[in-house]
Amino acid sequence: MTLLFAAFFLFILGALLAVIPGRTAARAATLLGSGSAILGCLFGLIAAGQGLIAEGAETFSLPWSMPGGAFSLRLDGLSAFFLLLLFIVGLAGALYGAEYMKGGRERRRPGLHWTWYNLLILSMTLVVTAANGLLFLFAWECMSLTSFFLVINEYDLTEAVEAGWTYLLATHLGAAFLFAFFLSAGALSGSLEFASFQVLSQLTAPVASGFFLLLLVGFGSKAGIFPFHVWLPDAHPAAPSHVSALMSGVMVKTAIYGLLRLSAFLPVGPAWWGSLLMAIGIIGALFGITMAALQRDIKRSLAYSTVENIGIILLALGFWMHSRVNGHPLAAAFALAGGLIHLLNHALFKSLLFLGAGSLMHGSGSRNLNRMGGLMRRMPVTGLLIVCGGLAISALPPFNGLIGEWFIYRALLESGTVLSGLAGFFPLVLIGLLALVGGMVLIVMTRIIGIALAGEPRSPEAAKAREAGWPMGSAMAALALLCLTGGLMPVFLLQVAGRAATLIDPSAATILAGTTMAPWWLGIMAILLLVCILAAYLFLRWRQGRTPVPASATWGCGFAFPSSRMSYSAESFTELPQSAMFCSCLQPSTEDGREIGFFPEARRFAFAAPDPMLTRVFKPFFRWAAEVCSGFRGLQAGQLHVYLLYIFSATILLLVWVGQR
Amino acid sequence: MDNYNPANMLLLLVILFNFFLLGSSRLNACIRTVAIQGGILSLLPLFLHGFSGHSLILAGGAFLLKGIAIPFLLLRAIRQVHIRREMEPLLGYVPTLLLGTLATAGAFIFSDRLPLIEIHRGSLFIPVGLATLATGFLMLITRRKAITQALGYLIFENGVFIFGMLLAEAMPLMVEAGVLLDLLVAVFVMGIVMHQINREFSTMNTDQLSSLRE
Amino acid sequence: MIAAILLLPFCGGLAAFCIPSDRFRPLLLPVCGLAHLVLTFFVIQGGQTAPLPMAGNWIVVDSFSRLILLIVSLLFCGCSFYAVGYLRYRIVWGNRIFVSCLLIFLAAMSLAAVARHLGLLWVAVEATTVASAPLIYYNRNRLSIEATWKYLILCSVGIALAMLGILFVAYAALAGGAQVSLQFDDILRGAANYSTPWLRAGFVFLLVGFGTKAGFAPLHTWKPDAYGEAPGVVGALLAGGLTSVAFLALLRTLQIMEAAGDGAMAREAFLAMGLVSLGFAAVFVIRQPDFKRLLAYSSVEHMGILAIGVAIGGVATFGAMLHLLNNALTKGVLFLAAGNIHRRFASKRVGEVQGAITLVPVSASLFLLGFLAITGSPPFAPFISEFTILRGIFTGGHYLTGGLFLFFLAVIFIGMGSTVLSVVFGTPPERKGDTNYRETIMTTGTPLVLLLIILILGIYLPEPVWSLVAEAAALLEVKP
Amino acid sequence: MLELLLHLFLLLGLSPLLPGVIGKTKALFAGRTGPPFLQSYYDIWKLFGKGLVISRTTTWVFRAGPVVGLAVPVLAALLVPFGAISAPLSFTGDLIFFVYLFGLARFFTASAAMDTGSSFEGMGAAREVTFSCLAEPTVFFSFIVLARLSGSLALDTMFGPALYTAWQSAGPSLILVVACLFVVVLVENCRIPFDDPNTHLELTMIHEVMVLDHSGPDFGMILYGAAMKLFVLGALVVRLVFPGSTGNLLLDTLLFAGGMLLLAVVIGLVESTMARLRLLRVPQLLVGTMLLSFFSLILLLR
Repeated sequence: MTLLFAAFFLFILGALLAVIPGRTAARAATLLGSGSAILGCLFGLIAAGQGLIAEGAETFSLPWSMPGGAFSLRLDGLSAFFLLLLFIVGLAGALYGAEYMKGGRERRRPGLHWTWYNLLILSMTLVVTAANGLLFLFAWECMSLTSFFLVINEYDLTEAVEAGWTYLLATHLGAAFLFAFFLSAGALSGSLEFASFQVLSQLTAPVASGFFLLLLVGFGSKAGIFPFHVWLPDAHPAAPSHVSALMSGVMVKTAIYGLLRLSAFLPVGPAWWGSLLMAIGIIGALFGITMAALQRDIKRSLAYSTVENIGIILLALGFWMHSRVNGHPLAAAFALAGGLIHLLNHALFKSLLFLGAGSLMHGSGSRNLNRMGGLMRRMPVTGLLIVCGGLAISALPPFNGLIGEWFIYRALLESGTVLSGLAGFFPLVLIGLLALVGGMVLIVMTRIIGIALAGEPRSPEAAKAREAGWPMGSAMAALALLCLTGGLMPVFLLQVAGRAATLIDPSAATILAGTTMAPWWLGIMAILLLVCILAAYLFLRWRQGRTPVPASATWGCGFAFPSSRMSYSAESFTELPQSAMFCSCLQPSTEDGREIGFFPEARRFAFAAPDPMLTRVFKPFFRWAAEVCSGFRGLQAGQLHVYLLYIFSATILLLVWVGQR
Repeated sequence: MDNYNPANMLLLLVILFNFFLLGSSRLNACIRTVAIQGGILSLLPLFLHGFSGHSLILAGGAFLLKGIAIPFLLLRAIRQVHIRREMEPLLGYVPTLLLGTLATAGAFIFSDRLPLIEIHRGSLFIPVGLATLATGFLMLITRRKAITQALGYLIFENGVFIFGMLLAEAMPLMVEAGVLLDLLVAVFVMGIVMHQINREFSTMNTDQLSSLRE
Repeated sequence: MIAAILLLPFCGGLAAFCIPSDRFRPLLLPVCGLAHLVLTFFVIQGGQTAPLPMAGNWIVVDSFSRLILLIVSLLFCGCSFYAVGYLRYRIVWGNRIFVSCLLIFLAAMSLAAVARHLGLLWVAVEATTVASAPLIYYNRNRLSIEATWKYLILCSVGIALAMLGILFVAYAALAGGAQVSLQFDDILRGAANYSTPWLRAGFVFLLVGFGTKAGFAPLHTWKPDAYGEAPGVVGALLAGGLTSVAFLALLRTLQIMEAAGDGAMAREAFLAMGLVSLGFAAVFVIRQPDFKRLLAYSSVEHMGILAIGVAIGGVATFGAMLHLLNNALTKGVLFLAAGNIHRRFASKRVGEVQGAITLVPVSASLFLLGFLAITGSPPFAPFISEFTILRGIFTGGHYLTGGLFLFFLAVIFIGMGSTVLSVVFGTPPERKGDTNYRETIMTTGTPLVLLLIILILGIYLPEPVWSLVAEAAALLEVKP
Repeated sequence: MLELLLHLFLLLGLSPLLPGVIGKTKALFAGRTGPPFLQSYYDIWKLFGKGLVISRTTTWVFRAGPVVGLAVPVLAALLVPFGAISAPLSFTGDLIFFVYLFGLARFFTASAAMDTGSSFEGMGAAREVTFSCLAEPTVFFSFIVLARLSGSLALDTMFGPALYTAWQSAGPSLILVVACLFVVVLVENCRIPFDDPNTHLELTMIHEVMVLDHSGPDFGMILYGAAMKLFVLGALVVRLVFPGSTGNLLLDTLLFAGGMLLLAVVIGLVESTMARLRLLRVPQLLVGTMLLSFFSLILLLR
């Protein structure tokens, strides 16, 4: 705990120091800001590790001069689990940003940026350790605000501000539901201390369901679960890459933390809670990955894949709730483990990918896949690391992505192969859909790698791309290494998840502690795979011999001068899946100039895949509501006589009302 | 009962003046009427509480302000701004009169229902006060000119003053003085603003004053 | 001491009227402001409720008075410094009336804060109206005239109704056979056996009368015009100081009703008023093209919040008292920053004001932060007070009210946000730099300090403030 | 240990035979003599001896394609029983690993194809990933059917002796599963009707077009890897069709080898009797198969 406070102190220090140098000494500001963030994260990592190893919970309480509030913290397995991924990603982000903020448009005021960054990490730390309702909300809102300021880092771009506003709107509206939850809970339990929330476990099912729904909507808007994901694809590209990494890797997960932590106080709910989560999850996963396949903006694509992964996590957790109620402890345990492990993994590889995308943007100067290309030759390290990230996120061995999904599949199979009738039906459908999602992830990742890294450069900037410096590279390398480690030694992942599970579902935790074989096998298989690949490689070297390999132009099937304009573009890569699989509501809007008359003149081809939820549901609704409000404008028509009439009629009304009583 | 008669006479006069104000179309006449009404009201305390020092000072002060100072201000205001001397009603005179009559009748009926204390039973103070309030209200919302709104406000104040008569002992002298002073200053400021309005818009018609709106 | 608090600004006002030089007259403001603040601190420290010797016991300092005095004095002191910087830009207009009216306005507000006699209270409140009218009229254009006129008429009529209410209260005493007096302690003592109908009627008139001044919907109609047309500094004083004073009068009314054992009815009325105000504000904030009128509606909203807090009672009362302070200070930040932006762009329409952050970075940032603060986001103080009010609501089991409250707050956040962001960000219009205004420490210092104060209050509530607020809240809970 | 060696021997030794057999069958149907059975052995051997040329555009990803393409089937083969010869490696839930293992191979083949920057190979990659994405649920559903029947989540047991009894209890759904898996074999190995291995019109090809730029040992490894992939996936179908076990290792091996050859013949039959589907019909057929496999599952669920 003391280490944690040291981390707090460092973050605050960094936040204050970073602004002092001001605009002039950008370098100094970056040094101070990122340095303190890195140090703080290191301290925090140790603290988190201790929290994971230590049995039981460490609590700390300090009176706070706020009505109803107390500065009470609690560091137990669950908190430590989330702290772990927070500090890992925060550390990598800070290291990465130290160089990233030097170049490009972000140059202008790194000081302020680092203030927000430190404060964001600080508030997230508070969120996952807070043990008091007021403190939690306080930290939660601070987290939203700081991340909002990070999103509008380039506030002279209209789309950045719009993205930030959408984000602030979504999270603020969600927070209203959280307010409702905490206030009602506080009213029922008489105090805002989490300790006193135990009373909630005596609630009747309907009331508890109400609470649960409040939590779901409140946290869902932050986690970006399906209908409330609309802010995500806009906010992530707007923010600097390491911030996108932190947001999509960790901040989104804090909502899952809140859901787990607070729903643990509620009584074990009816099965439909789990079913609801599962439905939302799988819909979100399918929707997210479909949209991800349609984006030509690399960060938008990654953001949508975050939606997909959150969907998978939600699916796992929902299945955990569902089968816990229906009495399948084994399936429940595996589902919970799968969800938690996937959550951790996603934090790792998604931030890795975002950082990589940032480096690619650094190199090619654009977020548009069609402006990249051929970067693997020019930025070999980054390219390699991105491929690692791509393998991990596609759940391919020998990386960590598979482990989480393996447990989720395993849970679904466990109950799917035993149950019969309708009960067994749903898990099996879910397996099929999950497999479909997995296949589409592969499409998305091969698309990103194939279009952005492979082939010929598609723009002059991309042709001149340079490899990023060591801070960015090392940050990514560290994450990639963690991904590989997770894949080779799944035991660690399982143990960590087990520690986190102890609080929310002890029985599951004991089961997980009992399952030792599976992770070992997965690890062994991964190692075997590496061995096979190595063997094949050596064989190839042997056959190839010492002679240098002659290089020539790509075989253009008889066409002598293939240019990058001819090679497959980001859109054409997904044309087949589009026409074959996607439902019409997700089809992108293309302004197509392809029909050729007798005398074809110049035509343009425009392509846009906006979010259907945003453009077809939310925006129209808000517009309508604003119209309705504007209808009342007539009440304030500027006529003094009318205003006087208001006063007198109000008096008369009140007099009548008083007379009635 | 009988020691109220002179007071009641005066109050009836007040009502008559109310009707005149609602019906008249001449601005000067209205101002003068308000002046007279104020003067009459300022005599009430003498009849009500005898010639005690308190009531004397009160009556004197009220007379000075309501009867002389304020009307003087208003007259000066309209003399400075050369405006047409009509009332320019939003609502015609006849309908206003009808409304006024209804209101007065209503006031009389309603005031019999009120849980008054013994000595005030049957006295005209309450109904007349209510009627005057209603008159002021009507003046405020049915007349266009800024100055007529000021007049309406004055009549409204008169109505309040009549109520005040009932419990002059509750109102210490200083407070009464303060009230009257405030009234004076308010009207003074109103006069200035009217002047400005006229200078800017070259009319005192408040229809111009509706550009601030949603 | 108290006499000094009242006389100092009054004499200052007279002196300001006499000083010939437009250049040096404004310097009187900070002097008086600081002195007033110091005196206020002494009064709060002294904590004596002893009546002022000469004026009978008409002027007494109780917990409400302390709170309101603190608010008014703090805000005024800040604004006085700002005003110096502001008037430097408006030197051509001359400022004799402006300065002296400001000081007299302060005197009137202080008097209202410490008045212990309903009549005196009334006089003081009416005096604030009269003193502030010229301030609103400062810009001397058609719109400001219109605003002033409306303000004058509406508030005067409202105040007249309040007078009627006072008389009714007195008559209630008469009818109830109690000792007829408007001295507040006498009323509280005797209220128990006042005649109920008259008292209730009186309450209604008082509520409407002072409510007009405080700006409850639908009595708020003067607010957008006055706040929109007045200079930023005046807007700050009106929205922060005057409304608080008017709310004090309402609190006194509520005290009387409590003492008469009729509190429930009064609280219901407050609750209704508050909800209506929230609703009105929510409707008019959406797509509000004028960012000063926007602030006016936000002020209506917060009057509603205060009313609800007081109506709910319990913890919420504490929250309301705290919110009185927070709201005043935050409004100060917002209006002063908005004033700067207005100066810079010579417009307050959203279409014409854009990208303020590039032209007036400090003011724009303050405006943005102030918006976040007023909409109740941590780490600013309004978050705490609004949350406390909400806690009171939910603890009291008024779940429907709480739901509506949250809903309206969310709507207002959306409305304000879209306007504020489009003002602050974006690219400034072409014809920028056509005004002579540049940011100086004089005009940005005050809102900065105020923001710091609410930031600190939002993170840590010092014991003195706590006790001050708690005592004020206690006055509403215990019936004398 | 013996099993491991036997597995590797069968896999490495026998797999190149299958393309030969298929080719021969097709040739017979076409009335030609066709290439010898051992043609693919010759090809692979020759290619391993050749030097190689690579495109200037490419990077290590391009070289990684063949390597992974060769390594994956070998590892996958160790999870699958060859006939009655049980798998050397087996653990609960290895079917998931099995499926994602082939995903890995696909990932690298597609990336390698994209790495050349040629539009044709990009097209091939896009088609490959799309079709396999549609095939994956089918595989899972078929596996689930077997898992339900055998009550185990390990491939070895799923394709174990339990099948024999399962044929009596749940014959219909098993027939469906066999059909589905056969389709999967065809699509995963790019046979007609999904792809035409030996057309030379690049636009119509999927797998072949992806490897246009590979040459020498690289290409040899690709051919070898493809053959092994066919072998491994085919082994599943064969095991389903011949669930029994004679108890004698030698007999079992022969039986299995015979089964594999028969499968090759059947594939050749299909290839020579059917025409290649239009590209946009392919997804429909795949979705149809998916539903078929799901239906076979429904049969068990009720």
